[in-house]
Amino acid sequence: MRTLHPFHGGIHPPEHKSQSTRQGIAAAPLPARLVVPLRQHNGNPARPVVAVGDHVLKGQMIGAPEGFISAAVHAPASGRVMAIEMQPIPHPSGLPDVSVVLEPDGEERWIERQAIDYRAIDPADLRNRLRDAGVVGLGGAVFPSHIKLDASGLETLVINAAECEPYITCDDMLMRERAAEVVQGIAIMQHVMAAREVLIGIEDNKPEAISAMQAACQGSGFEVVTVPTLYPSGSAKQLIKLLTGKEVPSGALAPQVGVQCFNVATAYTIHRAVNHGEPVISRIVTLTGNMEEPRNYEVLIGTPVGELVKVAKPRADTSGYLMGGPMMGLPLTDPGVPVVKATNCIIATSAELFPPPPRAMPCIRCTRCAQACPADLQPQELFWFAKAKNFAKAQEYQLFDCIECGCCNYVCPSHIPLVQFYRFAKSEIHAQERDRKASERARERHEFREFRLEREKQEKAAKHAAKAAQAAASPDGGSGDEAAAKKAAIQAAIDRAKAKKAAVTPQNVDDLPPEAQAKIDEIEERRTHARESAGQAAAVQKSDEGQGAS
Amino acid sequence: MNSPLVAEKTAVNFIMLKVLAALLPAIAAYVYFFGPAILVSIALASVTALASEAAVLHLRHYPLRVYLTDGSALVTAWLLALSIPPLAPWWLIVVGTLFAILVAKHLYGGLGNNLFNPAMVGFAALMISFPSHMTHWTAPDVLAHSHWSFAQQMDFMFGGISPADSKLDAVTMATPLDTLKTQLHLERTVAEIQSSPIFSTLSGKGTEIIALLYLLGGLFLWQQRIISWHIPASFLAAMFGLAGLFYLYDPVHYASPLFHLFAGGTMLGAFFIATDYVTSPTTPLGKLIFGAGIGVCAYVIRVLGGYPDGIAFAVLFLNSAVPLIDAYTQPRVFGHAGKWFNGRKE
Amino acid sequence: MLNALLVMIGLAVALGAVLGFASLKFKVEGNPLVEKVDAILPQIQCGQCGFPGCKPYAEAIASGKAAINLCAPGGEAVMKRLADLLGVEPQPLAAEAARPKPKQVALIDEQICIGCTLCFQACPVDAIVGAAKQVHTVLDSECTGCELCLPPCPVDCITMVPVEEGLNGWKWNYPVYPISDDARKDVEVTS
Amino acid sequence: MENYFLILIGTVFVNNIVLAKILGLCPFMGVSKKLEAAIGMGMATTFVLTLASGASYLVNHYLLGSELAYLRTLSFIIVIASIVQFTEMFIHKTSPVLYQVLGIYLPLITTNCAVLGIPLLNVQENHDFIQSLFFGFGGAVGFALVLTTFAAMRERLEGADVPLPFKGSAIAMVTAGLMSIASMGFSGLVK
Repeated sequence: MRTLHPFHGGIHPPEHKSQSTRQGIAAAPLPARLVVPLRQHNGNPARPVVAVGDHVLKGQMIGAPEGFISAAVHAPASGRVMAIEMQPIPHPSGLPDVSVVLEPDGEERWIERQAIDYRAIDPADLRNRLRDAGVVGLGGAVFPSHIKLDASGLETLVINAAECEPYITCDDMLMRERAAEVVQGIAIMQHVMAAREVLIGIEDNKPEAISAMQAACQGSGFEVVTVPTLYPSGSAKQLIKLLTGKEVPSGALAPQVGVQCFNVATAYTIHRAVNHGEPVISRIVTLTGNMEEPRNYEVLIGTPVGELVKVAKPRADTSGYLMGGPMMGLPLTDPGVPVVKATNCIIATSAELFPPPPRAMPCIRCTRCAQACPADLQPQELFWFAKAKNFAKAQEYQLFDCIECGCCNYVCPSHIPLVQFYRFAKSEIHAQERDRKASERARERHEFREFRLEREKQEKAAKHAAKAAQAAASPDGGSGDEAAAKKAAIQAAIDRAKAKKAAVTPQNVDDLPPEAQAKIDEIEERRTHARESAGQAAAVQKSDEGQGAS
Repeated sequence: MNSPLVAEKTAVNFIMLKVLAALLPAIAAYVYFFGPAILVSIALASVTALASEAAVLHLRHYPLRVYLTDGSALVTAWLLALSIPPLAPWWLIVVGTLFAILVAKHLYGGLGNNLFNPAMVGFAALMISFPSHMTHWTAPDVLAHSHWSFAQQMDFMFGGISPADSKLDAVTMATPLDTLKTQLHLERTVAEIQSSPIFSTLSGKGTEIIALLYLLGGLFLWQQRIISWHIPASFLAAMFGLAGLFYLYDPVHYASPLFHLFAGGTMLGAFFIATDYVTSPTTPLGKLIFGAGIGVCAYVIRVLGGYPDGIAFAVLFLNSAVPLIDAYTQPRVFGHAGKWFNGRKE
Repeated sequence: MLNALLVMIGLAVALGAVLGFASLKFKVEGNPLVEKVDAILPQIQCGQCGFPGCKPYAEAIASGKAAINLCAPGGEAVMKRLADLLGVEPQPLAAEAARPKPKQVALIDEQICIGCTLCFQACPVDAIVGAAKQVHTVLDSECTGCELCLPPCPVDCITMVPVEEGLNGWKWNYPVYPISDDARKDVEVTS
Repeated sequence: MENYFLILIGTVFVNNIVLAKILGLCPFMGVSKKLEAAIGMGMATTFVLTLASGASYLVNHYLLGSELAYLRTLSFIIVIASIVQFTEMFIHKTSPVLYQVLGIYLPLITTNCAVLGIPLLNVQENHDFIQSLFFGFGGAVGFALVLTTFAAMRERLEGADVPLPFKGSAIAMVTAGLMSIASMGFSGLVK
């Protein structure tokens, strides 16, 4: 039995998991329309590689990864591209984003699928293939997996199968039914990262999944670790601490302490991508909450939520839908938003299941939140600063170590929307940071401009000085016609100029005090004007000489 | 609506009601030993507190029902009433409660915003302004020279009228702490003084039972996770330790540490006053410092200082240090190396 | 009497000597505060504070010659941070600076532009590109929205367009946290 | 030894210069908005006060004696002013931000009645040189301690829902009053 290293805090919200595990995973029906957002992962959104009107095959890439932190997006079904346009996406802002709208033709014709022998190819190549297969973390953070896999000589590979949020059972059902395939996916990860040990953390409220995984892990050397049910043990850093005792340093990534953590569903998609050549075009979604037939479904990415929920028969008093769990999920404002790679659960809400919180009271500093915080923060202080918009202080108290798990909110006797305050403060600080960067750039550009103007001024001055010398050399510029006289005059002028230069130059050109520079500029100005009327040129030049010598 | 959408069944008034409930056994003992006048004091303080709170809430356009039922004003009122002498005239209670609720609580913005414990601010203000009224403690019934009926007690509280056949002096006496202090000045030893009938095994007759019941109530709050162990434990430990040192040094002139734990307001202070959420530190280390600070200051004031008991002043003194303590005792945050102080790494 | 005079003179001379020595020993070169103030200013270089750019304003603040409430683009936030840095009481924004403006960028109507180059001479951050007799264009990413290019344009072809809120710049609102029933107060809190 | 200890305890807690003697309220109210500034001010005052106590003892004892006692206040002020000036130059050189944060209050230490009050109390209570130093140091530490706790409280109050008429200095004064009440508990501790 492995010794666990409990993290601080945590809560036990009612689980509500049993209702959606009574039946196995079913396939959701093919919807009439698929809306596939191009931004389904952290990093740069994918670049569309199909045009409106194109016919695409199931699994065909429709969005190519753009840059390093990005992943591909694929057609979930064969059909026609109806539009590439702004469509509502699951995002707290409710703002739309670029999506590819597909009309499935119902034929479900696949692209040519090719399994990869992952032991035979270079890991870097394998990672690129995973990027092109659109493999991202399916636990909710949707970070492109190929980047996380880029760490070799790992001490521990942690597979996150804790699934600590209430209601959600998609990972549980996945492990119960497809444990062998999950384990094959884990084997690929272990191979790529050369991990010394593999720990699979599962909360003890999923005995069926634990025994299925234990059976599948026979002989593989992977260890299934049963962890106590405690929200948020499914948070990557908390799970790593729980299983290995190592704390991932703030602001750093797990490989720094020799650990990497993947969601169990990600392992499954890696297996599908590598051993079957299937990109990520579907995922298992728990439909639960206020529904007659809560159940897990294998759902095509892009299926509109409003259409999907019908299979689970939401009750009449359903007031809305929640994407994700009740602790960290996103209430959907528009039922038209599609299922994306991050969608693990759709909960139908009702006033009875999720009553609105009572009126918020002032914070009484009871520190229940601090006792519940899995990041060892002092939520009451963070709230105090965020409320007063004292963002600098909030940052000093390590606001950015908050994982927004909602534990503080859950236990607050004053019913303060704490997490909202942290989200607000974080986004304000990010905005300030953006502004600061912008102003930094503006300052640089402004300073460069000042430098440029100064340089141009000096160049101009230098040019004028040269011109002055030239003008001195030809006192009567363009008007002379008596060649001999002119030549003599020129010679005389050259001599004069040379003499003058010898006397004057060191003082005037080498280091110019600003006043002198201004004076010269002024004179230059006058002279350019003067030269236009050739007759006055000589007189002007004379005065110039007089001044120049002074 | 935003996540999280679920919450524990809890509320501010649940907490406050549990605090009030934990006081009940001690109040029952109080009635047994000192007569039912204390109930009138508590009721008067409660009414004053609620009425003044309602007035402020109304002025500030705050919802009356929400804040009057939060129970915090009641806790303040009860603690104040339990801290002042049981036969205190009605205006003393009213003035103290008004000062506590209006100045200490609502000038700062009401619930959750005050820096000082309102009940103790009220108590200290009364102690400074009306010292003679604040030191007239009724003797426990078992010791009193004469007994006033409930009606007579009410006459005194509301009219200042003593019964014809007995003066106030007949029903009051110095508290054990007070007796100890004044008698020690008369060059008597602790042992001699404690042989007087007002003393019992632990501290004073009657008062020690009440102190024990405060302790019991406090343990109930701890068991209910309303309060953490840090403040009471460090408070009592510091007082016990300091009193023990003095006792070991000179047992003739310093009372035993056990006496100090059960005398005066120690138990009430340790479990009900010092543990007030709003005015105590939030970090575990801060709580320990805070509790120990109160223990030390209270002992120093009650034994070496000018006032008979030091709990209120010690609590207020340490209240003022709470923001500073909080700022410098922030615990290590997940994923950070070492402790950090006020935003800077150590 | 003489004693008194001698004592006072002696004191004056001795202390004067100490201070004189200190003033040489602890002489301060420049004012490092300017950099700190400048770092807070938004660097829009709009000159609405009455100083020709952010740096001069920073210098004026650091030397105590200018109030901290003159920066219009920075608004309340910058004023508060300045107050924080300098340890002075926050002040309400000066009247000219108090109008909050949405973030905006200049847009040149290429149908009208005659390529006179006057606007890019006015641009403090070189965000307008083009050459004489050619249509000019504003670099959106560099434009600070200072409006300094508007007045010089002889054909009024420059307009300011607000920057639309996108997913990258989106911010959470101040949470709904009603403590009082006072409608006015809630508005103040949520705004 | 016990004597010095009692002086320290007495000046820090019992006869606290701010809470019991109500001296030095100007910097107490002025430089308590930020904890950092308060700590700086506390240290500056500690430095100045200790030095001023010692220097004024020397001036009083060796220069003035009893015959020139009428020059006491005058010469103390000169000595203190010079020490403050010296400190100001020193801080300006070593910590410009602290210099800016202390702002007007640094020169104001000169007129901080605490700084004049302590040397005068020293004379009044016939302290010897070491006692004067301890008295000055203790008084200053008491001042610094109260100033820091007060600053931390005011930082907390920033976020408090204080009614509008009491916001800012008003509630700070109330707080100072309540702190004073709290410190009255120590009265009678040291004669």
